[in-house]
Amino acid sequence: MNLEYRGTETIPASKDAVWAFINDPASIASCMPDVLESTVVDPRTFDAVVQVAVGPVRGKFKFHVVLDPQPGGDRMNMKISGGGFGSVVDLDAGADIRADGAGTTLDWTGAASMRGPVATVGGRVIDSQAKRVISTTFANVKSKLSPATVAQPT
Amino acid sequence: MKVSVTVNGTKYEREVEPRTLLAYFLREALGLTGTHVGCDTSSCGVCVVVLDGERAVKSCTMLAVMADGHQITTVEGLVQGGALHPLQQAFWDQHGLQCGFCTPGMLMTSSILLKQNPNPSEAEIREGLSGNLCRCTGYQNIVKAVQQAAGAMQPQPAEPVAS
Amino acid sequence: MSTTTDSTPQTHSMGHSMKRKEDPRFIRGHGKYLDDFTLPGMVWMSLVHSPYPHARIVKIDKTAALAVPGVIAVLTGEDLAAHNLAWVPTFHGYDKQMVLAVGKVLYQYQEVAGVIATSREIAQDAAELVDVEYEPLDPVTNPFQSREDKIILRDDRENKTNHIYHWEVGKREETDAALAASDVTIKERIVFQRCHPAPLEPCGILADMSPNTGRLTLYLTSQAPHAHRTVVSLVTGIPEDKIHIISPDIGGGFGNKVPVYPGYVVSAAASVVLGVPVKWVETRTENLTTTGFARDYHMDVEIGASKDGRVTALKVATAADHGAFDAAADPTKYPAGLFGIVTGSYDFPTAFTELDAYFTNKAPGGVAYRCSFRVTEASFAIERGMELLARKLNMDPSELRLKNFVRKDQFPYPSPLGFVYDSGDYHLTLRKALDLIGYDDLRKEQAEKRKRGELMGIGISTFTEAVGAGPSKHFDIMGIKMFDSAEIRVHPTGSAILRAGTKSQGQGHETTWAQIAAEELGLDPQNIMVEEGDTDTAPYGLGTYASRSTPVAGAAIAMASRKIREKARKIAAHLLEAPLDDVEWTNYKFQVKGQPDNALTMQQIAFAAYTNPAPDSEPGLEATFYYDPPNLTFPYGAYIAVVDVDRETGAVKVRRFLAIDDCGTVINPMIVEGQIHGGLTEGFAIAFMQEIAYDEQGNNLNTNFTDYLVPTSLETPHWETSSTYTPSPHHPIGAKGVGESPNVGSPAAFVNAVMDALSPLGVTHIDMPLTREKVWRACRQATTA
Amino acid sequence: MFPAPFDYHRPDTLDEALSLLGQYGGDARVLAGGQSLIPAMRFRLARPAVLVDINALGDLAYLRETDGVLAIGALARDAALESSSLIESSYPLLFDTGAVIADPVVRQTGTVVGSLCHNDPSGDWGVTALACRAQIVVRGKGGTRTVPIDDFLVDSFTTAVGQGEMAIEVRFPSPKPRTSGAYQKIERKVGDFATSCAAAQVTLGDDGTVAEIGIAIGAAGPTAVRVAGAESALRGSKPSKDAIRAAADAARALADPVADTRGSVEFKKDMAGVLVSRALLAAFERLGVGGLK
Repeated sequence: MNLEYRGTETIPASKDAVWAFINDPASIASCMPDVLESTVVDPRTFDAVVQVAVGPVRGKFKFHVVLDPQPGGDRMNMKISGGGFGSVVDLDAGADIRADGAGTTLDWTGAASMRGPVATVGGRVIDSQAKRVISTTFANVKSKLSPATVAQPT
Repeated sequence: MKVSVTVNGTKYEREVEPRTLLAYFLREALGLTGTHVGCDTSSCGVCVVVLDGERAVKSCTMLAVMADGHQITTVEGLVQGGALHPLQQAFWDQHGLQCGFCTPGMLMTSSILLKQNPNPSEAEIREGLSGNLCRCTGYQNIVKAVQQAAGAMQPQPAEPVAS
Repeated sequence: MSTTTDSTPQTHSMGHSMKRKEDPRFIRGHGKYLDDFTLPGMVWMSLVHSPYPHARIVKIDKTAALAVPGVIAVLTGEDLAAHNLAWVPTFHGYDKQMVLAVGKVLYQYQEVAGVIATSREIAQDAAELVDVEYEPLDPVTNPFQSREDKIILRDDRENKTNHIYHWEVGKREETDAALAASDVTIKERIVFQRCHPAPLEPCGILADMSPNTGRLTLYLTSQAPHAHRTVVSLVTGIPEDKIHIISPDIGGGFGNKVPVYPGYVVSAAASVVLGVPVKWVETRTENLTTTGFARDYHMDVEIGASKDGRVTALKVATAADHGAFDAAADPTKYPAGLFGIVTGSYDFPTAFTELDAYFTNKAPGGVAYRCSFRVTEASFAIERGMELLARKLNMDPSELRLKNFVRKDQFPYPSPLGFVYDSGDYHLTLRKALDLIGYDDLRKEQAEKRKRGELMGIGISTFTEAVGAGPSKHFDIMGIKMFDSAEIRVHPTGSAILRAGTKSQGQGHETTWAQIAAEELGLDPQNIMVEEGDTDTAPYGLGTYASRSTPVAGAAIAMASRKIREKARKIAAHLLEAPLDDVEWTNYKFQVKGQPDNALTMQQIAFAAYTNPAPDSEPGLEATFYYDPPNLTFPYGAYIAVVDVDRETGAVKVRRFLAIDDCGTVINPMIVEGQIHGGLTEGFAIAFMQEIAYDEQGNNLNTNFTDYLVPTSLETPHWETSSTYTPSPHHPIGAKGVGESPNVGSPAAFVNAVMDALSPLGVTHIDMPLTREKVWRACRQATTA
Repeated sequence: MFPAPFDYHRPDTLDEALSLLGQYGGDARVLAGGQSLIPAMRFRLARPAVLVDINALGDLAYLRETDGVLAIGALARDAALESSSLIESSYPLLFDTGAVIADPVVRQTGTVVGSLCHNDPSGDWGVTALACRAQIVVRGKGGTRTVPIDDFLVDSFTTAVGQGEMAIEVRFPSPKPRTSGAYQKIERKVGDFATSCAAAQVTLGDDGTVAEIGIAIGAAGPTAVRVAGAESALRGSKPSKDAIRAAADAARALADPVADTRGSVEFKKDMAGVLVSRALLAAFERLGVGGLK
């Protein structure tokens, strides 16, 4: 089954800062929700193990994430492929960024496709989970780049 | 975990994993293979047994440990004193079975149906059996069988008093 | 010329609704199905499946699975290849199929590895841990995409094409010319969707290689145990005497339990290698996603007719989706089964049909799901086509049918596509149906309702089936002729044991076979024990599917009985001290001609066969008969459905359904009626609910009973049934077979009824299943158009 | 198919259950009827480390009406509503709902509160609870709180029940005089989740206008959802064809379903409207207000 999501984040940081942030696998990995462990493979790739916990569904999904920055610095594509429960989940996410006054607007879209028992039995569960992973990731990009967060000692 | 359960009037104690499904406990730990398994989604009802004489349950959707301390009736427990239960007799009389795989579940669900509604209409029987699938009979003769059993199980009217 | 009557004769043992002899064990929960067998030391097998429909296998890592305590082995395609078992021949031997994937997977849920462990739970735990790395490939999900050959699915085959074969029968040019010359033609693409027999008992095996005897015993959910024994021997090289197949009670088959599946092969191989009994029982998901699907025919149907509604020609061109392997369960010489029955009950002057089969990234199969090979698809095509033609001619569909039926004086009727129909009276049967349902009144009611904008429909289907494969000059499977067999031994005290090469899956053979033999022998059917399914004891037969049991094995039983009777007559002559020619079988006894008081019962003869045999004959009283039918039989029927459609939600209510079947001589009316109820219910399910659909990515969307919809008692309509009786002239007892007629005939009646209901909206065709959404969409488009 | 291994506890008291839930936190799931949980575990979609089986808490198996509230305990089975004459006579919406959930065997074991806690987007009880403005009683170590249904249904399969807490009761306000309701559901067959479903409950004032109204739809978003626009289309006005049409249109506009084997977004949105309309018609009809078709 295929599912599509979209959303917008307005980030109080410069376009350059946002672009640099989303080009860094470690930064993006830090924005994914419920990451149990992540490993940066190369400057464009990281692996993450995500704890899925929604309603009755609990388990670990392994994701392989490849960043694909588009020439011009206005768009980042992300290919996330993963699996668990004998199933496969692929997420294709993309974000258009543009300067918006002092800040940056990030328009994101995500499409998830699923295969295996997860899709046919747990489709309704995974739908919300896939949406949450994508939307939370971009929401976290915003919060990590917001001054309050940036200012906080880590 | 230890499970102590009374099945068809006999008390059994067995050691099981918590994840053991009641259907497999009955079939494999107790050897009562009349209770079948036909799906993984609680859809087909070939595994229905009766819990504490009052509820029909899909035993593939119940853990054996949940039955601890309870009474279970399976299809093997329907015969009383060597005599067929009126439902068993009626399924035979009315050709209410073909391959026989759904039959135990149908019988057990019907037994609770008649307990709760001793004189059901055709529509009520069709509604009451709609948690049990049958692939062979088209249900029509099953409905007739339940009707026959309902008739047979009615309390006999008192002898008319001679005036 | 055939003779049709309104009632079947009740004789000594035939025509009686005898209660079933098999039921006492089933109603007590004492049936013994595959999963009820356990053996000491038994272990379990669980399969690993591919989530991808088309992918290269990069690597398979068994480490984690093997580390689970209780895991005995993890088998992959490479492991099987070492035993030459990675691939096995398909049903008719024209193709081969993977047992466990080698190199790449070709459909979603394809078997990739088998895990053997000490419990079912552990086997499943470990199966999850088999780590398979895939490199996904683009999938091919329908025959039209497949035939472009842009993606070649089977790199193992010499011909680099997805096209499997072309088949045709009839006169192409003559048909084209007749269509071109017709006053009126219709043409429609009619899709018979992929569906699945889904018996409630899943498929399974318990394989037991005994080191003591060197024999491999397979407890198997098998509709054809002997054929399976031969196949196992041919594939493995194990001598056939070392293979023992026991097909126990079967919880429904409907064609699903005819083929050999990878789970069987892996389990048997594991038992041979490990020396312990191995059991595998498929999950419902495995059942629906990997084992024999049915149909998936995309049929372009053209019919020509004169202005006054006389049909002139029929042409049907089909694209068949066979999935990843050509594993269709059809007789060897009939790659499209008996699709040639597509001219149906109508006297077409000429006809032509052709079919092309293609590989796709879908599960293999193509089983005869409650139908004689591909007869359901053919019947649906012609019965939908006739409905479309009636609409186009603005003619009542019953009138069009009555006008074009093969007449009873035309039997035996040679059809333009090569069959010789044995008998029937189509006019009589349809007229009886119209009369019983009150057709004229229903049409009046419909006219009233249409004035009020209500959608009511009446649908007719008058199908003819071809069953009972079949005559050995035409029919074989991997070279084995499609005869069937019976062996009867009459015991000294006049009871008997009857063994047949068939295998009941609910059809009631233990009862009906006894009735046939009892009728022929004058014995009590209660005292004839019927046994099937054990290859060590039963005579060789091709099994039970395609409505062949009564036409073939039923005939063998009658013929074996007659052989016994002939021997018994000699004993009778000896006992009656009469010349053989003076001894006749009258009133279920042997008597000296014209002397009813000078008679002996079969029971008396049986005793004598062991205690006082005729001097010139062997003692004992038994016979075996292998029956090679001279022709198929052609059961037929007239079905009428009445529906109401809720245009707001697309919901269809089947208000009435009448089925009149003619299956020739009836052995047991109760069982025949039960078969019809069941078949109608499956036809109803196919028309409205059941489908194995794949999305464009090749994902199977109907993988368990939450999405593969089996109707419950609540959705299932109340069935009205009746009969006519036209005995088959060539069958020893005149019987034709019935189990599948209702499933073959009814889908078109339902769809025709819904299309009739929607006709005021201009809707002419919707493909099955007629879901609420499809009907809603049709209503809505009509309303907005 | 078999669940992955887990630890199992069957507490004898509510306090013990809460203490176990507190102890195991997110690793624990409450097992009541188990009719959704156990199949999910068999498919290994659900892998709770610990199950806390509350079936021994027989005290929670109640269905009682007191002080203007119908209280349904956490162990009351769906079938208890079907067989209750109180529900049949006084709570038509609940009676309707109870008769179409899952299948008649599953209903003998499935629980109302468990279904609410499971919060399947296509579940039935959330829809009816919204229309009735039910409240859920949630207990934790820190005490008991009562959560309005609107706040209870947080997201798909997610409710306001926190870690270490348990929903112990659902409360339906007893209908005032001149109140009725109805439940409408489209399912492909018995036992299927809803393709679309709608609940409506209306109270008529002395003047024949709609005094109180509750309308909700299911299988139309992440959770059951109140159709506020439909409620305001009717509240304070006399029942009319136009108002019902407006309510149905509001439902169509609000519905945000997911396409699946049950149907497309387009179909499900339209069915939300059709079913809201039919639920309202049935409710009004039960109040003796006809002629609205």
